Amino acid sequence: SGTGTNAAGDTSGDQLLTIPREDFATFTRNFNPFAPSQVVAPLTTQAIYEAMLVYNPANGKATPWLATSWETSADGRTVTFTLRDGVKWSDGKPLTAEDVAYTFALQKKLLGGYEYLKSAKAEGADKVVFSLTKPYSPGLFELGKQVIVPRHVWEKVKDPAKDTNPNPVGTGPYTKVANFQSQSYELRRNPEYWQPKKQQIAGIRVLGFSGNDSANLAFVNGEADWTQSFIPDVQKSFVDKDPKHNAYWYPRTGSMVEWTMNTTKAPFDDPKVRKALSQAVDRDSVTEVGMNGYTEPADCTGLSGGYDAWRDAALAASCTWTKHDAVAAGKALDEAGYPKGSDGRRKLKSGKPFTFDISVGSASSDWLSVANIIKQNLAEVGVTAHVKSPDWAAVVSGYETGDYDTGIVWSDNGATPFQFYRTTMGTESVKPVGTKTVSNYHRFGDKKADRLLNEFAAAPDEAGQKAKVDALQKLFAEDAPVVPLFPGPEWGAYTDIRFTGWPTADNPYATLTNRGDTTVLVLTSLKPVKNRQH
Amino acid sequence: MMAPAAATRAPLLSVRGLTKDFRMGGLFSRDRHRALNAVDVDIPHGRIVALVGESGSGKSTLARCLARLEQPSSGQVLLDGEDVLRTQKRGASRAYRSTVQMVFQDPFGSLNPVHRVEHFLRRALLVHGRPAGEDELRELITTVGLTEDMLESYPHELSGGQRQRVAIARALAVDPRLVLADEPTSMLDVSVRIGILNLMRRLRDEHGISLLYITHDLASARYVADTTQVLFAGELVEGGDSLALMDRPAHPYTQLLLSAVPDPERTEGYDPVLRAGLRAAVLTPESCPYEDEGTCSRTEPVRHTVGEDDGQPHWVRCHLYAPATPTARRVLTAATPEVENV
Amino acid sequence: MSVLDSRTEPAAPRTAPPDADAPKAPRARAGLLRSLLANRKALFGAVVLVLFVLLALLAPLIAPGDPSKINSLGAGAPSASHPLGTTAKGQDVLALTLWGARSSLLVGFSVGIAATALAVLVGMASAYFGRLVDDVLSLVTNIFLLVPGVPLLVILAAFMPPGTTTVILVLVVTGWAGSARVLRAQAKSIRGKDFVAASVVTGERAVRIMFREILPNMASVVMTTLLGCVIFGIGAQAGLEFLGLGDASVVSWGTNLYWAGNDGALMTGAWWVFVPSGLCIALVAFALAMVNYAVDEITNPRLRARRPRTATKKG
Amino acid sequence: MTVPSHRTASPHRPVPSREPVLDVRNLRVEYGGDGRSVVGADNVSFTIGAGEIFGLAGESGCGKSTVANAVMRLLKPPAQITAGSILFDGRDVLAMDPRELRAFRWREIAMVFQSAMNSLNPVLTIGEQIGDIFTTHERMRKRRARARSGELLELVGIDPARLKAYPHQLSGGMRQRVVIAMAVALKPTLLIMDEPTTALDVVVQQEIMAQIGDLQRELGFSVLFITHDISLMVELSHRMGVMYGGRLVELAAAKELFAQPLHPYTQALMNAFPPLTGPRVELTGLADTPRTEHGCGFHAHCPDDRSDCSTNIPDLREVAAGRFVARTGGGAR
Amino acid sequence: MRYILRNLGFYLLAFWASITLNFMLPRFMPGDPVSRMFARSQSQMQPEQIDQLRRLFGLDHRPMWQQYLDYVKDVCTGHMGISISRFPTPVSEVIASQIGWTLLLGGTALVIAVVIGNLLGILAAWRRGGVLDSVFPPLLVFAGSFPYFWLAMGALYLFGMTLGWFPMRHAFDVGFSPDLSWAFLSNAASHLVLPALTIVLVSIGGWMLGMRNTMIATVAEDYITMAEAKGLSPSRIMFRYAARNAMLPSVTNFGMALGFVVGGALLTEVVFAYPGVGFQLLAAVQGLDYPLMQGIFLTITAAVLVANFLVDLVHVRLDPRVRVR
Ligand SMILES: Nc1ncnc2c1ncn2[C@@H]1O[C@H](COP(=O)(O)OP(=O)(O)OP(=O)(O)O)[C@@H](O)[C@H]1O
Ligand SMILES: Nc1ncnc2c1ncn2[C@@H]1O[C@H](COP(=O)(O)OP(=O)(O)OP(=O)(O)O)[C@@H](O)[C@H]1O
Ligand SMILES: [Mg+2]
Ligand SMILES: [Mg+2]
Repeated sequence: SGTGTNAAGDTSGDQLLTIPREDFATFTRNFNPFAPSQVVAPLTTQAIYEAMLVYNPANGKATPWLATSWETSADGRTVTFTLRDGVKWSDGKPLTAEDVAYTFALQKKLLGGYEYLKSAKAEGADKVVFSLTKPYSPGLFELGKQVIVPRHVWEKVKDPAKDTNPNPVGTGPYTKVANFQSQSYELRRNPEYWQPKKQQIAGIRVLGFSGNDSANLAFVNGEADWTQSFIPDVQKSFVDKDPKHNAYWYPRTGSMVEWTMNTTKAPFDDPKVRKALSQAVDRDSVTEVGMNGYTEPADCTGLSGGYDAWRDAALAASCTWTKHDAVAAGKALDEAGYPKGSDGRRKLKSGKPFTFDISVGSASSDWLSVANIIKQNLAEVGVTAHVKSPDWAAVVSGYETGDYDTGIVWSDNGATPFQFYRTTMGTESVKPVGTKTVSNYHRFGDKKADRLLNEFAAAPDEAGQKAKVDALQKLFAEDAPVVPLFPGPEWGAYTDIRFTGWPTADNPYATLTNRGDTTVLVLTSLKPVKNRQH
Repeated sequence: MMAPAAATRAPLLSVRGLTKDFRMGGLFSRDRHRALNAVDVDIPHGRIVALVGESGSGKSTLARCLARLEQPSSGQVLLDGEDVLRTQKRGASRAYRSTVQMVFQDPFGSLNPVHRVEHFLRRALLVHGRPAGEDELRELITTVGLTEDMLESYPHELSGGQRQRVAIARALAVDPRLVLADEPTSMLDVSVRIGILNLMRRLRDEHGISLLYITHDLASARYVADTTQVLFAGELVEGGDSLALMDRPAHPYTQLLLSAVPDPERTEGYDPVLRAGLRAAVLTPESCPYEDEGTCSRTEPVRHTVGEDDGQPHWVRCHLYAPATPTARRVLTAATPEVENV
Repeated sequence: MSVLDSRTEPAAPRTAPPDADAPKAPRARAGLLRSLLANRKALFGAVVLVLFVLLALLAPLIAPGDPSKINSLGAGAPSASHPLGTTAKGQDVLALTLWGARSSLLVGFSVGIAATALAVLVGMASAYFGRLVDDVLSLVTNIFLLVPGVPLLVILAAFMPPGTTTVILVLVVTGWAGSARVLRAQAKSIRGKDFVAASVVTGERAVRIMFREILPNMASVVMTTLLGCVIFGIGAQAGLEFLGLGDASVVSWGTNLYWAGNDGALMTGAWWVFVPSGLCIALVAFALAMVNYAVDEITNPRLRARRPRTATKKG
Repeated sequence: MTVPSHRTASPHRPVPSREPVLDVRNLRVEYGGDGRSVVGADNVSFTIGAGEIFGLAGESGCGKSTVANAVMRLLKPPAQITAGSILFDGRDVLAMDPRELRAFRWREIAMVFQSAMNSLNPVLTIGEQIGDIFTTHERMRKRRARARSGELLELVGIDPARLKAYPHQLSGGMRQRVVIAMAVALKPTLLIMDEPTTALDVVVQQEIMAQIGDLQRELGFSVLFITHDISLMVELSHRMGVMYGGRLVELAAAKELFAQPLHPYTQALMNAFPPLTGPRVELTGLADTPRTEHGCGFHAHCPDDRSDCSTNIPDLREVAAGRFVARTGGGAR
Repeated sequence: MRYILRNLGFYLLAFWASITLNFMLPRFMPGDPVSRMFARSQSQMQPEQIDQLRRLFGLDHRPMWQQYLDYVKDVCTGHMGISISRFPTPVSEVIASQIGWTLLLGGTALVIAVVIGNLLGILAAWRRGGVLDSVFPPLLVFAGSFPYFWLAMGALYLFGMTLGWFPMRHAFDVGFSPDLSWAFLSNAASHLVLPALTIVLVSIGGWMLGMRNTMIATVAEDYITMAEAKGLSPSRIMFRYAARNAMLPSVTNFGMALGFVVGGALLTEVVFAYPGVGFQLLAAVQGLDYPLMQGIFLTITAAVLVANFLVDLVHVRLDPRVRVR
């Protein structure tokens, strides 16, 4: 191994799957799944540690993984997972229910979360029983996707929060760390893997890059197989270079990207204004030009592409405030009491000019373009916007304390629309200005939404949940707590010169993310190309 | 042809015990270098006093202290009896400046190349609140022997001698009573030096200005100065009427200086052996002759008067000097019998 | 009784004014400017600079409207309607370059002027007052000079809120020291000249001596440091913006390059997005360097490149 | 105007032979700047005999160094020798190729430059710089060269231990003596001394000159001695020339010239040095009128109206045996 | 010796100043770095970690002077805190793993630029008006006018991507691990070519011109004329007499240039993803890893100061005149 030659064209059958990471300039040998995500080495929770189930937003299905089945009690307060038989840790010890119970205890201790989880107990060798404080159906997938760590290893670790876990023991397909350098490392096969037939590739190599630009360059140059970074004009710069082998698939299953307005400030406290401004935005142009055509306009349900099954299509088709209409938008603003002045610019009720900032983190170049397009659109209806682009930290800290006008923000994304609506309309997520919050930056809450959300959480089945989501969609369309722009595409591109078996739009067994829950599905599906003349 | 002695009046400027130490080295250095040590000089009204000495003996330092360009470490400078170092601690007053002026050695350096001649004169007049019209400028420039059209010139358009005259005109603009002239001729071509010296004499005679003429050229000191003081390693070692001093030098250092002046007219060139003897007497001990153990004690020498005291006494400070042996040769042979083969 | 020497009456009234350009080059500012215009390098530099300044000023006329306006998708090669092509977002590269000149030149010259002014003040105070003032100021200068600039720049930019003001401030903070050292040395040597002492003896006040007597003699050095600082300012701004530490919503050559990199201009073969701004930076810097070079040559004629002459006999 | 009577030469001076070692004829050097050209030396002719000390006096910028450098062929562009010839021992110096020239320099003619402060390389030790001469010209080994260098230093009265010293560690006078030691290292036929003592103290200056006198008597080389100090020159040299504005204006035996200067410029020079003895006498000196294209600078002081020399310095004329003067008029005035 | 001690004192003072600057930056700059960092990591930090950071950035409520003393003590003992972006690696370890590459890149580029630039300058000055003297200076000045990163990107795309002559990134190919084998060294060398080349290209003009100008001034000195008069051979005069003296300012500039090279290397490293401290600094900036940023800055400063001190020592060896001063 380690000939050091360019990966391009290696089809010996032992070639490594090469994944570039544009977000890691250098790697630290830290395979601790409890460490902050920007620190822990990539693929730790994808290739080394596994979860009990894998939810795939591309097709809305949950695949049993370390657990073979799960069950929610009638009162919705207990969830029981049954573990798969014969799963072993990479050190040869078997996976037990104790491991799972221990993992949740550790997770809660170290990082908190799971407020609804009272306890996780092992019941026999293969059953884990989770007791919840209240009926909470969204909890199922959350619990299921927690990666499990071996108790016998972590028990001995003195300070699990700070441990770097340099030689991880996991149940995943590729657990052996090899050739670790600051800018690259390799993961080799787990000899004890429970699906040895699915470990078809020899190993994975991760490369570090300082940004999209250099990572893309390596990828486009054929030095990597699978990327998830943003590639400008992917058709021209990547696919066209080798249309037979190169492909991309950008399912719209990412979180909804919204134009968030600080509803504690006038005039954004007025839903009419929010809707009118939304109507002024040319989403076609936003997605086509700003987002390189990688996504499509949002509708007034606010739901991202991952929730297509939940979407009320009729509602989406009927409402107007997410459809571009500058005239209507102007009229709406006139009616709301913001008439144009003699100079063609609108005035606020206070008499001041209708101007505000749109804040975007400077690193997100695509969103900056989006903001600029919105600014241009607004100019057409007599509203002046300034695009402010300090670094993300500054932007976010403004959002967090409520010290901003408007901004372009992602929203929460979960297996169900519950989390999305909870953080856009639930009052419980609203914090007063000045107090920090990590979601609901627009600081909007509606008591009606609270009720619906609680009912959703308590609903025993999907049909019951669907009814609540329908109601929530209507409420969203009415309140317009945020202005949805477009669902975030889950970028993913690959070349099948060296590996085949990629998920595609036709075979969406996973999304093309190499850092998400479904990644393990891809890793266990790929096959190396052998001995092909190139 | 000499100006009549005006020596009965109190001197215009008296220097008493003037000492100047320079700080050497950087920010935290404590090294000091003594450039002047307890210098006493009187500059009478309407007289030219020459200060001679070799390079580095502290001549310029004295001039700069008197011009208040350097702050002396200790001592007194009495102008009309007022100790200006005490009364004007933070630099010289306008009044002092209008009394004491200075002409520098290098006429190429002492005129700012970016200004016209007119500027120098006009500024000097204006700063001291004097009228600065065409007439005043014209009068000034002609006083130093230049023509009116030179007012429009830049310094680089003038010859060295002309520049030095402009510098003198600038000094005259404030109507000073004392002009410190620091080697005003040493940077000039030999052929024009004498013109400047003559100008200095004219200033004394016609305007009653006192001059401190600093030079290492004894012949020129003899030519212009009424009295001459000899500075050696920061100390005054001999002084007196110029003619008397050069005819009968009493200090070995003065003798050495005199012997070194090339003079085709000299009847008997100084004997090299004699010269070596002088040199040994004066220069061998590292910095100061007092430290030569055999002949000089470590105490300061006393001041002897040479010849008759006639108001401008010729004096010398030297351990080697014995009043009974006033001539140069006797001093030397007595003092340095063993250095003949140096 | 006095004997007037023979020069009291002017010997020969000068009929002709002396050579205006005598070998000892006139140091006056007018002289410097005149010599500059006569120098081919300086002329080239000046023409390029003036051209850029004009283009920057006329940007709203040549390329009206918002240059960063996003029009369409996909980069377009240079064509009749877009002489320099378009970026991946359909922005006209020519417009971006023209408008970019405004910010870049503005920042460059602001930094240049501010840093030089600071350096002049420090250098002058150091040289004029000497002693403790000098010791302390030159210590500070040397420390600033030694502390590596670009990392400090990056750190400062990271700590401060982004924006053009920050960029200028940060560049001045990191850029003044080198100039101050040069100016201090020059001012010190002029301070030591007798004409300064002569002004003191005349009774001039400190401020007047500094700015009327010393400063004019440093015209050429001030000019070289000014130009040097402008070069530094333009280059460093571009560097900072390229690293994403500037204000990405401002149109400048640095942000143009930042966006070019971000949009993968070179990866998609859209070299026309990448080349103009970089070339402009280089051209302006080169023009400034040429003027500088010329100033050096004029003040130090020995540096002039000699045309080899067919010497009959050589010494 | 009084010209003091003169005294005879000191008895130490050996009588030089008349055979010329150096023969400079009609030398003209131009400095071609940017389009304009300045004449550094014009139509300069003189000879120096074996063992003779020849003095060249004149104000600053009159072309003394230019002549000296031309003789050594050290002029660098923009200077150009545009006319004349320089013969050294019958050889044409101007026709030498670079290799000949390198061998010729220092072995035949050595030079002591205007200021010793600057003519020693500050970063090499004295020993290395003296040794360079031997290793280059005599192909000596380093060790031998060092020994010889030590001897040379002793010759000028400096402790050989100082070979390890750097120039800045020596006083000005010592440096000048080192340079003189270097100059006589190869026992050259002619030694050029371009104002060797201007930067020095009077006292030191006197000593250096005495030392040179001793060496000259010992080694018997000829000397081209350049200074603006006419008293010094008269004291030292056998024959001397006075230069003004790039031209020789007077050429004569030193004593004769001192006794009876013929050219007004020489007279002015003589008048510029007040005597150290005798009564104070009013001296005049020279008008500081710059020389322009319109006047030679002292034409205003010429006693007779000489319209032809107001723009041009006339050629030298022999007015008596061995006495040349650049005047159009008759003998003494 | 006195001279050296005095310089040492100065460098210590300079280092102290940069420590102080580092101490003050987060305390006096607008905004609160901890909350920004906190925002960035989106609540993935432990409360105690946050407390520690707050202390690190002086947001605790101990008196300033005490914080300052502790800070100085920490820095002097090599404790520069824990890196946030590479948690929980200590900052010193992160830097130690990368400073070598920066030294390699910066050092190589600097040495090449200095040697070639100075040689060119010497030759140009020696043959005034020759081809070297008339063609190279404007050309190199023009090359030097380009921003480092622009040339680096140009070279990257031209020689790396289009022509494929040199590797485009990293210090060595994946699969190698650093050792002293020929294969590794040659691989590392090929990775060095493009980044070093661009730095050399940008900086060489300055060296050449600087050398040319001092050389011209030196050649006009009397001791050169004297050397010529002595009949020494031209090469001996050129190197032993002229260049030896003209080099002295270059030596001092060399020290000063180190700082600039680090700066240039920073931008170049970013373009070539070269794993040096410059590259890491940018990563730290992007990751809002303030402790790492400060650590890198201090380390670079210390390195530059040490290098300058060494240069001073060399200067003392080369220039006898400063020895006594
Ligand atoms: N600013 C200064 N700092 C330190 N030392 C000084 C300073 N100025 C003069 N000195 C020292 O003081 C001494 C006297 O110097 P000064 O310039 O007064 O001598 P001088 O007699 O004028 O010499 P010269 O004939 O060369 O002009 C010298 O040893 C000199 O080195
Ligand atoms: N490199 C040069 N370029 C132009 N002109 C020059 C140059 N060197 C000398 N000259 C001119 O040549 C003339 C003679 O100069 P030279 O150096 O021979 O004078 P000098 O008699 O040696 O003067 P000094 O006594 O000052 O040494 C002067 O007018 C001078 O201006
Ligand atoms: Mg002096
Ligand atoms: Mg000369």
